[in-house]
Amino acid sequence: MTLTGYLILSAILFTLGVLGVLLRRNAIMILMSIELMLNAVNLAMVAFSRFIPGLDGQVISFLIIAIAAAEAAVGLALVVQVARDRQTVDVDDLTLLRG
Amino acid sequence: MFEGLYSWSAVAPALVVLATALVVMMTDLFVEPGNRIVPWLTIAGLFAGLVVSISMWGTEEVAFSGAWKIGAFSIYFYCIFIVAAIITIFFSMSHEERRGRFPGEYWSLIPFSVVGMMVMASAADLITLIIGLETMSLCAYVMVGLNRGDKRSSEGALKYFLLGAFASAFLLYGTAFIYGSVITTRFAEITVFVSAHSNAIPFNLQVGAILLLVGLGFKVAAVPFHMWAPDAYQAAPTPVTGFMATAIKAAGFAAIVKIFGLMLATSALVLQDLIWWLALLSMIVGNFAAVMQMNLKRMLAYSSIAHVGYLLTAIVGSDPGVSLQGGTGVLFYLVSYALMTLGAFGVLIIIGGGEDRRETLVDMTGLASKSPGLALAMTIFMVSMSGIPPTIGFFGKFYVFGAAVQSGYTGLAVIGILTSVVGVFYYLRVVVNMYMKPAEKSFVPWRRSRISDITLGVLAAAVLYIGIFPQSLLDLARSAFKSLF
Amino acid sequence: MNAQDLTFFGSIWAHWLSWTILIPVLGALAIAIVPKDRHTLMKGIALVVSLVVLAMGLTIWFSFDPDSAAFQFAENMKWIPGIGAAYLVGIDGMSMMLLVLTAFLTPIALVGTWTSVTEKMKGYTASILMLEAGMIGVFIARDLFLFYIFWEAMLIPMYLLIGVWGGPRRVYAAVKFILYTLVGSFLMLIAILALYFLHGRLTGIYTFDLAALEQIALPFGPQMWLFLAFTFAFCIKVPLWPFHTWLPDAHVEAPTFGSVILAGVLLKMGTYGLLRFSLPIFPIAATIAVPWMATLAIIGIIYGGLVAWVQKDIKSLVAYSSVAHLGFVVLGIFTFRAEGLSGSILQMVNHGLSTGALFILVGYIYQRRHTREISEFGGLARVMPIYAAFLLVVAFSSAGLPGLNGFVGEFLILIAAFQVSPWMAIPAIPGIIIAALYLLRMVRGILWGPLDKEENKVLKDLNLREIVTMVPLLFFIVFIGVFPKPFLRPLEPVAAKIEKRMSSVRQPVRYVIETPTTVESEEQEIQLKAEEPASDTEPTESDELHSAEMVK
Amino acid sequence: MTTALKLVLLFPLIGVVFGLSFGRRLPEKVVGWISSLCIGAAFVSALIAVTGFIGLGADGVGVSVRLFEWISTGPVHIDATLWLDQLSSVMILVVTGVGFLIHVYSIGYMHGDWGFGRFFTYMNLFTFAMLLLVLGDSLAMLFIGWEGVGLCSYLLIGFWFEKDSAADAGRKAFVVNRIGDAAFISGMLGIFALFGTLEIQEILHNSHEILAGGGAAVTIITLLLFVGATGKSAQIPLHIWLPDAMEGPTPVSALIHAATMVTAGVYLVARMGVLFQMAPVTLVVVALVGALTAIVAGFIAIAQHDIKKVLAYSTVSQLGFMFLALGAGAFSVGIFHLMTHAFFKGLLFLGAGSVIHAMADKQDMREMGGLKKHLPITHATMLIAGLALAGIPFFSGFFSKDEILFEAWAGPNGHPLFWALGAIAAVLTGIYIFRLLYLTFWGTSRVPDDVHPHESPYTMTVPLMILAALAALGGFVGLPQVLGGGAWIQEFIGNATGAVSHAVEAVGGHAEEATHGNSGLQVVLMVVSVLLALTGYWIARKWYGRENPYPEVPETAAPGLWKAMRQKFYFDEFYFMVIGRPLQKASEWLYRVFDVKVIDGTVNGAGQVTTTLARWIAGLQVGHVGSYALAMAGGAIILMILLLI
Repeated sequence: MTLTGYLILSAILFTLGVLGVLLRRNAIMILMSIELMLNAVNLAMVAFSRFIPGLDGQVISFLIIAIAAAEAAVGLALVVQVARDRQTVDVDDLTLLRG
Repeated sequence: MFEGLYSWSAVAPALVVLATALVVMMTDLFVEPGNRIVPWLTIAGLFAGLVVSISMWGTEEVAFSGAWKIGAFSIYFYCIFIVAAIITIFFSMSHEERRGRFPGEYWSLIPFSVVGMMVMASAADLITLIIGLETMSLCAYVMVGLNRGDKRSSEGALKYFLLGAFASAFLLYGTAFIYGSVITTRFAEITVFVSAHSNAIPFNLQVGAILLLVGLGFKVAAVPFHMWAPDAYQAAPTPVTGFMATAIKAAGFAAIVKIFGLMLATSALVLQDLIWWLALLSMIVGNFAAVMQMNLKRMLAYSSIAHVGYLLTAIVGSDPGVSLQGGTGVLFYLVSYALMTLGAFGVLIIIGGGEDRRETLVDMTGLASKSPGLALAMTIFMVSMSGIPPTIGFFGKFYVFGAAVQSGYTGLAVIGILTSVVGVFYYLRVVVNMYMKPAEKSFVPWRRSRISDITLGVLAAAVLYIGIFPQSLLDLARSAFKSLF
Repeated sequence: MNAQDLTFFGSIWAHWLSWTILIPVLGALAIAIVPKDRHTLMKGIALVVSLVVLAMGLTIWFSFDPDSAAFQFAENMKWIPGIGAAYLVGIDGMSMMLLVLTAFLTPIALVGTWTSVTEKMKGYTASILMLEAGMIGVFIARDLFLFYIFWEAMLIPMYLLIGVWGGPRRVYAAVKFILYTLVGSFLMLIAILALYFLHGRLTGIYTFDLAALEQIALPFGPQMWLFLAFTFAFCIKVPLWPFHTWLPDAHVEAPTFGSVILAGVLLKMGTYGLLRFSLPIFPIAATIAVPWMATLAIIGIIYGGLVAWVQKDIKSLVAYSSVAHLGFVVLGIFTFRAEGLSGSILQMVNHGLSTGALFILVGYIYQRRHTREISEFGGLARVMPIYAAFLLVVAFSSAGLPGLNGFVGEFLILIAAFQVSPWMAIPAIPGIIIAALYLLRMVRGILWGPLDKEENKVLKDLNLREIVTMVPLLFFIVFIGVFPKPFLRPLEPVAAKIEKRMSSVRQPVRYVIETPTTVESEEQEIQLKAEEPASDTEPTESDELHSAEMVK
Repeated sequence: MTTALKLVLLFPLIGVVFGLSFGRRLPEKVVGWISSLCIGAAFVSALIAVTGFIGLGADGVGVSVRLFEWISTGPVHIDATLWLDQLSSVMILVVTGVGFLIHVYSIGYMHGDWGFGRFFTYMNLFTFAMLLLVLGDSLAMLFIGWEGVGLCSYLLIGFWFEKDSAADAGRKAFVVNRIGDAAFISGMLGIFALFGTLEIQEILHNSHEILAGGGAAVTIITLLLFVGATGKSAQIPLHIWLPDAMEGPTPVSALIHAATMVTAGVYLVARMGVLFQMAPVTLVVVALVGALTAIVAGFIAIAQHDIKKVLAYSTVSQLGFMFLALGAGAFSVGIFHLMTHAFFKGLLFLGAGSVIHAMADKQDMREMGGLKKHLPITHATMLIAGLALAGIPFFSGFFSKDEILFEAWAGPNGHPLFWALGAIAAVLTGIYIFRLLYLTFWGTSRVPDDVHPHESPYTMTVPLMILAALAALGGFVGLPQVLGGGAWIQEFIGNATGAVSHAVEAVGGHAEEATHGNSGLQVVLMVVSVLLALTGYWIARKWYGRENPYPEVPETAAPGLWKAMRQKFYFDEFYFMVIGRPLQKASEWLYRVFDVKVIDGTVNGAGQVTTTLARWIAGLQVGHVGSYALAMAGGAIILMILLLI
């Protein structure tokens, strides 16, 4: 498989993630879509790393995984807080702040 | 390649602040809740970090194999971050007196996020930058949600978080593309690569640059990536809002100056035109939407979007090969913006009462007769934000629009200045309410805290003094920007 | 005495102009620390400070060399070298005149409105002094950046004066005043920047020094745009028709002090700006603009007068009359002739005196009756004969009656305009008929007619304080009318200088510049074709070289 | 002599200062007499000055006295300079002489008025301004006086300001005058543009060089000056203010609106005679306007009931005569009539004042009649004045009017048509003045029972008698050559306006003196004009010499014409309809619609657009995370697209 192939796959994954963020209404699902986007980034990183000299890309992808984990931790905590406050995690219900 | 690996002094300021954060977090476990030792300890640590930072002014050192570079630029920003953090803590203490205690971890979150910012300001590598940015952002998400029991607070935090993570993904994806086309993530090498390939920029690099723009545009709340800002600003406890509007924004601009003002500031990339649009939209949307806001925090959020527009105008006009005006202007403006915004939020914190939130325009009514000093200070901040002399806000605006005019973006400057007339309208509406309307009967007197009063006084004085004698700060900003080359 | 003189007085004298700004600022600070309810003390401080400034203004007047076009009392201090802005102040005849006018009107207006404001005295008196400092600053700054600082800084105290101590619609008026003004001056800011960089690029020197900026021959295109931006800002301030609508609102709502200063001094900043900046820096553009500016000025003269004629509120009548009067001033400025220019400057002073006096007089009866509707009065001459005498003189001064000050300026302006073209003067002449119409309508409504309102029958005539306020104004109204020479003399060098500057480019303007790409080279030809290069105003050779480089 | 000349100006000024300072504090008598004596002193000074001047030679050129430099800037240099020549000599004597008499008269007339001091202050100020007008050597000086007298006229007409009609009349006078002034200023501007100076003598001296052969410029300038003159001298179409001006106290009418101020226009034209002679078109216009005014005003005067209104229209009519003379090119004759008119019309007004005083402020002639027996002195003096006005031989008016009619036919610019028009006006003059005498003094009394007419005090009658003497005999200074006189006054004035004739001769005009040989025609015309005056008397006698003159004969004979005459030929209504009202409506429209709605509407509209836009933009922030993310993603995509383009 060529680099372009990987990149296309990565782009598709990223786009799916974006669409997920845009279309999903459940906060958890949005969070998961973002994880998908991050994984698309990882894929691109690793692919680049595979086709060009140096291992930086693979190292970076580990960093990204760490970032994803940290985000998930904070994000889920916030979701829990919202769920406790509002008894819902549907982001479309979260419109107290607007205008 | 490894010459800077062991340069501990290069990371000393960040380490001091990091240590502060850790110590504060630990201390918090052992003292009873609400003990004033915790914030004061934070302030002491931050102050130590400030001293260390200033003492390193004029030196230039590299660490972590070139992924970290400390110089005048970084130190300039360190000072902004730390001073903003210290002032925020001062205000937080008064805020606590009226609105209930912050949880203990709040005091460590601030230094933690400052560490993240410092990492961003000294990053010489995209990855370093992203790590710093994430550190900062994660702290910020949490801080926004600290108004426990307030439905808005958690809503705002979640929105901020979801969109922030979304933006991070763009940023990372952009990094991946840049890495793929330049084979490295070091700024210096990317700069070299870009100038070497200025007549044939690889497509991947261009895509990467745009994705970076999206990511960083989000962090500084540039239109159309701004929509989190009003909600998050309104949701956050007021001191946090002030902190976000100043320190976090400054950190974002540290990155933008490095990347778009310098590394990718070449006509071969069409970025200049794209940022032109962002600047334009930011100024328009920020200023216009602010007109409708009755909640002052929300108004200031939109106004901060407008100010991002002004800053981006300088970035558009930034061509380091020709003049330092753009970069210097951004650096100067960030300080001026920090001073007046912190001041404005400081006033909001002081008038903010116990049960009711007291953060709307109506709550300012008659302030002039209740508390003339506070009203005067607020007037100074509002006038400064309007960009009317003799205030620092005027000189900052003068300088950033000067950068745009100098590079031939007069049209943008004209539109910008016209939108800022709209800005004057809503800033002075605050003055109208304070001075020109009779005082509300139900105005509950508040306890004054000397710390906030002094802080506000110093801020107001600085706004005026630097407004009239801007030369020293200008020199600092210029040498800071110069140190990037 | 020179700056090296290190005696105490010598060092003060060396910074005499700066002290005229600093003293009001210090006065304002002093007021700030006065206890809240010591109203008389605050007013006293304000009065003493403004009288000190007046005394300083008079020393300036008497030690001023009226035959020199140079800037006198000049000071030059480093300020913001990073952008080439310096603390450059100095006065020529025009600045001196307006400075003295400011210093003169402030204490007068203060005494005249001594009892009209009773609340928030601290802010009121402090605003007054800050306003005075700002206005003087505008007139003495010789650095464009410094000028701009003062130009905008004095908006805030005026804004507060209108908005806090004004009438029922004060907020609307104050906001309109400041936003309208700012639209113009913000655009001017961009123009200042553009001028600054253009100058820097042409000469290599980045500076805001007016003397340097005047020297360059700007390329045609930028010259037009920059002229437009500057002039727009000044026209709003003047206010030239059709940018005048903020004025009636501001005047009607402002407290009397605000109205007096607004009409007396603030409006002059617009015309001052035209003379100081729009003309000398952009002579070609200004020459091209003559028909347009003259047309607007004439429309203003007629229109302002007609609209003033049908006003019910006295203040708004006077406000519209200002539109007409300032139309004359603008008309005179755009004659580019020495007599028109000095007539215009004199007319600025005249308008300051007579309209200032009118507002004070309106204030007197407003304070007695709390209304300004003309129809509420009538027959006041019976119960207030002294007031009637004052109002008559002032109204006729405003109407341009020969022998009083208003005529001298108007007449010089008309003479100059007629010399340029009869079409520039004749259409303005009905303005003097209309002036009689509206002023006599006002006088008729207030002073004459039966004294048929009960409230008016018990009105008291002016007290000593009020008389004392008016006497100096009346003295100068008559003095300038009878013996204008001492007032015209210091203006002559200024007028001659501007005339020379303008005539150095007058001829080649008829040139039609067709293709924008060759604008700069055409411009060069234009410059070279000017018959007699005026030694001190013509661009130096190095400027030419720089602009030549620009072309390449 | 120069000192005397300065004193002429100084004394009235002292009077003003005195009046301002003490007018309200000292007793009436003191104020009145001191003020009057100021004018008297001015008259004496004027006599000294004029004597001194004549001593230099009656045909000499004028003397100029420079006071100070008034304006000097750029190319404009205007000095405050006085100029005494034959023309101004006559004028200052008339102004101060008649002025003094009227002042003295006023002491009695204004007795008891609460504004006594104010009145004399104004009168002194007026005298000062009038003297400045006639003495100023520069058009600018002249104009200062010109407007100054206008101001005083405004103040004095509206002297009884509590009467709405008085206040309105004053305003009307000033505004109508301002229309003329505007034209005057325009003329001055033109002159300055051509000559580079406003010094009258310099202008006259250089005129035929600069305006070689006349041309449109001089015609326009002179026409503009003439419009200025019509304003001040109440000629058609700007005559409408003068009758209303009768709202002022009667001495004011006598001094300002008969003897002096209204003649300023005549003076101006005579003063600038050289220019006028170079513009034949203008002269024709002047003559026609003068003649037309004389006739129209004569008709109107016949139908007025108010004694002062009759005199007012008579003044308008007589001023028309003067302009007719000027238009015919006979400048000195115009001034001659100006002088005699000052005597007899001043006298008529003072007499009318005496009548009004006697009638307890009633002015309507329908309530008079038969006053002869109550007011013998007043009657006698007014009769003399009436005879002079009508042009009965050997009274002053006869000589001047006769000269005018003659010059209208045979003057340098004369034409038989002008004479014919003047002749009609002369008949009308006879009718209205004898009508006035019949209705007031003769016939049976119609005085209401509650009014007890009585003769006025000496302060009033003595001036009447002096003026009567002047009115009777004053004409002999201009006794024409055909009657064995030397036409001394015409010669004298001709020296001032005569420079004129000599200058004009050079460019082909007629010299004024050229006509003086035509004595045959003069005798014929003189006889005719006496017949005209007698015709007037005859008609008046036929109509009004009855037991009960009411209803008046012409009213029944031609009710339509009578009504038009009563209504002053609807000039006021016409102006109001064509100018006044439309202008007011237009101004209202400009303010209410254009200013508030259009201009300010645009300004406020900008604010509203901003608010609308703001609401719309803020409305984009709907609060859904999804939409926020969409904005971000959309932004990213648009940036990508922009990149690809």
